[in-house]
Amino acid sequence: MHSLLPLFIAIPLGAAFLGLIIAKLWRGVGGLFAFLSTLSLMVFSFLLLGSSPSIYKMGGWIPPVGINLVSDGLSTLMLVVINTVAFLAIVFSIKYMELYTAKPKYYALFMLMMAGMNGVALTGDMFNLFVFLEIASIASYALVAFGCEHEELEASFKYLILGGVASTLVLLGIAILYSTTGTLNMADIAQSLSTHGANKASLFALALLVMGFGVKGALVPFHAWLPDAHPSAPAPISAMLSGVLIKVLGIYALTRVIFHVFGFTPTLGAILMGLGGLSMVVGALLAIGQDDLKRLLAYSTISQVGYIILGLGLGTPLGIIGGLFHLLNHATFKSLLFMSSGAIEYSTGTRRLSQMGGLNKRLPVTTAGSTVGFLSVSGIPPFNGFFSKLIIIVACVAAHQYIYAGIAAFVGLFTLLYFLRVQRNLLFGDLPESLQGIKEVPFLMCFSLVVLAVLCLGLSFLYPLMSKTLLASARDALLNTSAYIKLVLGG
Amino acid sequence: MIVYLLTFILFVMGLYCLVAKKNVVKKVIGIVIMDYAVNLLLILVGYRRGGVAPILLKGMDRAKFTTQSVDPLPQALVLTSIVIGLGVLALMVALCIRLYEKYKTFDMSEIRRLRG
Amino acid sequence: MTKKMTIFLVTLVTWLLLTWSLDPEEVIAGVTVALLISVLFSNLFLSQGKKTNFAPRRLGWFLLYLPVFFYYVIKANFDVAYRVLHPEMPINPGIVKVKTTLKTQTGKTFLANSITLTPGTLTVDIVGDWLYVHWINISTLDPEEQTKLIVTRFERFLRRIYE
Amino acid sequence: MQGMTIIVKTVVRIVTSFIVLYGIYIVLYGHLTPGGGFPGGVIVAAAYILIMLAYGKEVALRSFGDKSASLLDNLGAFGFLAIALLGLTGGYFFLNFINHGQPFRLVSAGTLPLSNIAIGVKVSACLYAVFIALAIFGRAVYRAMEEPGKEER
Repeated sequence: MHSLLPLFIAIPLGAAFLGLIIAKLWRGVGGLFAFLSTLSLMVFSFLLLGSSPSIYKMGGWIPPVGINLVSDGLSTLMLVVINTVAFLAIVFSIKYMELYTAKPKYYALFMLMMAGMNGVALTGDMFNLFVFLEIASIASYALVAFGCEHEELEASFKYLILGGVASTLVLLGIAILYSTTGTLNMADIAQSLSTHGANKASLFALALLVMGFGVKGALVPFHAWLPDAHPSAPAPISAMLSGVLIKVLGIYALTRVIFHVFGFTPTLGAILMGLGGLSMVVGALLAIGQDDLKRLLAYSTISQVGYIILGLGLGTPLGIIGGLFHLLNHATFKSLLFMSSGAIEYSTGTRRLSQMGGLNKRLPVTTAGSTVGFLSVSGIPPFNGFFSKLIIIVACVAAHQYIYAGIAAFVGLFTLLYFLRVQRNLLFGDLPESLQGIKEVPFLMCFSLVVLAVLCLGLSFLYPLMSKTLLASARDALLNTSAYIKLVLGG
Repeated sequence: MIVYLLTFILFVMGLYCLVAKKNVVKKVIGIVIMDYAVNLLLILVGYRRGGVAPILLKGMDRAKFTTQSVDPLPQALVLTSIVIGLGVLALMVALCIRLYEKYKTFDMSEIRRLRG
Repeated sequence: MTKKMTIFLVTLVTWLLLTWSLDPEEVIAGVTVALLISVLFSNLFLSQGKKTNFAPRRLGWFLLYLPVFFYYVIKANFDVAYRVLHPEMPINPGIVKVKTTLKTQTGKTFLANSITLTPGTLTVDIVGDWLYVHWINISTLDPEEQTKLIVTRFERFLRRIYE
Repeated sequence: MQGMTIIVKTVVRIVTSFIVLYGIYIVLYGHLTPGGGFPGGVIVAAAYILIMLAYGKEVALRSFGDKSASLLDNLGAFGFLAIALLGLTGGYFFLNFINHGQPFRLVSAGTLPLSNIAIGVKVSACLYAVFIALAIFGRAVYRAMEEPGKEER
């Protein structure tokens, strides 16, 4: 299986560049290339499921010297999430992007972002992590500004400034880590830190890395860019940014660094839980007053990311399972919500809640999809959001963190409150005069929505299966640092 | 030690420029200053007093070379980081131009359509 | 075609000087690069050369020009140093307009650069046949005398080299 | 008359080919001496930017347009990826699969010179394309500066 690993980086890069070259002759080729490559990547990521952790040595160099790609349980989970959502987003954007010009460039940027994210999920080298982080970030800055209107440019500039600072902080942290340990390989750093103990410089580096990845992952003190950037992008990109990008660049990188490089300690767990609790509360409070549908969803993302961080910060096996399951669920339902908001925008031309109403008569598939998403995100029983939130709350109680359990339950209730408001404005009531002539969105867009909606329902029934395979291997990978070191350095 | 402190002062100067200035171009300059401060730190990490350049030329003693040369890895990293910084800079400048085109100003306090 | 040959030879010689080796691999690389450059830049390089650009007679004049030029530069250096060190600073700066009889662009450029490289005088602009020169000590107000002092001493050589 | 004065134009005309030569030299000798694809590519791009500054947009775009710049940009990137992928024939991504040859010779170090050439093409075309893009967008800014307050917010 390990020979597949470089393809996760090579295929999207090749599709990006080759697509741009051939698009000069035949304009429609970008979408085709993107479709084929994301499809193949999704298949490959499912092939990786269940295979044992493996390591790929780039160019045949042995790990502490060369760059290596590592696929353990956590990476596999991230790859599955990234590539599935990306495939559905590409299917969605084939029709949706007809609202925009310069489609080949859109697909090329999308593929570059994919390459960056897959690289972040796979790499075992600190500096390589930074490089892939920057590839994904730069592509996402450009994609946020893709519409080239006032709001998009402003949002992209804010995102760019904060993202640039975050990248600088990450690079500074990596520089300090290199100066203290003399190596860039994650496993090698972990080994060096565990034998010599963490000194003040490496703690400073850890603080810098937490800040940097915190900005990328929009944890609350560092969240200011997200509610501007995510709504401004085209809808499939919003789905990718909210559903996948902040998880890979923020949460995944943070957990990888904390669990595998520095080693998890209760203090770090407390910091993570504090950040998570703050994100949950602030995101939910800010979401309630929004009139713009996508902006509301963006604030909800902040709040839901808080749940994931809270679960991971608990450090107990159950908490980690809950956090990872919520990560998976959030990727499905938030992508579903952003895509259905895009579909609504495609049909109605607006995203103001106050200008909508009664859409369920005209847009049955879209509204059904968004309803499933709303129910899922607010934690209504048969849907997947309920189970992951429940697991996190139970894990909080089991770890004697009653305050956080209370916060999580309260925020879940709050989420239900603001999504009920959205639902009332969106679906029921009278259809405004201006929206009388709207039609259901094209088939390809409906396809993505339906698949994601089915996933939302299906993941909750698949949970017993997944908790033993996918999530369990990711949890074991996180908790067992020495196995990771042994895998990379070969004992 | 003092050189490390100086790079940190440079970094903080860039951060100050980023936070305190309202002009978007000055903010861009602030980010670039921060970037270069970090690059400088990376180069200093690999520095060795009295070391030789890490280039193997004809007729050099390999054992002596490995003990004397400065660490070449940070230099490669800095080159990569400079390239990435160049890409970000080009994107930022293009965005500044586009922002000016739309808003007719470089003042960040007037570029405020998104709020809430 | 002549232009292409000229640029090819010049770049090849530069390449050989740069690498300082006659290893066959490097010579082949040099020939390839020189071919590439001669194809790409032949329209740009030596755009006005109707006659052969590197005739031996011209090279000879160029070699003769160099010591003359350096003589004037050194002389002007002492002159400027004298003016700077003199307690009264006997300077009379200003911009004068002088006419050149050179016709080719390369000739005009070299004239302007020679004037600029000579301390005390500095070419500000060229408009048509007129050069605007900043001069540290305007000794005469007669335009013909000015032209003779600044331009003609170089022009004699440059005309033979470039025209 | 477009562009700058005769002095600048003539000097650029003479110097450009040597700048390009030096850039290519740095690219080709990247595995033997300091340098490589990125610095050499920047030098080559600088030569073209020099032409554009001295002679104006039209002359430079006629010899090397934005379309061909972006095409070369993508080709360079794709070439680099292809070299990395060809390593898979030897079993590893990025494997140096060509015979390494004698050290200190021009044809040595396997795929490194090829990668350097690909990066050089990519960087030079990309930087030039960035410059073109900024120069053309810059026009819009000048126009906006000339008529302030036309579009009220």
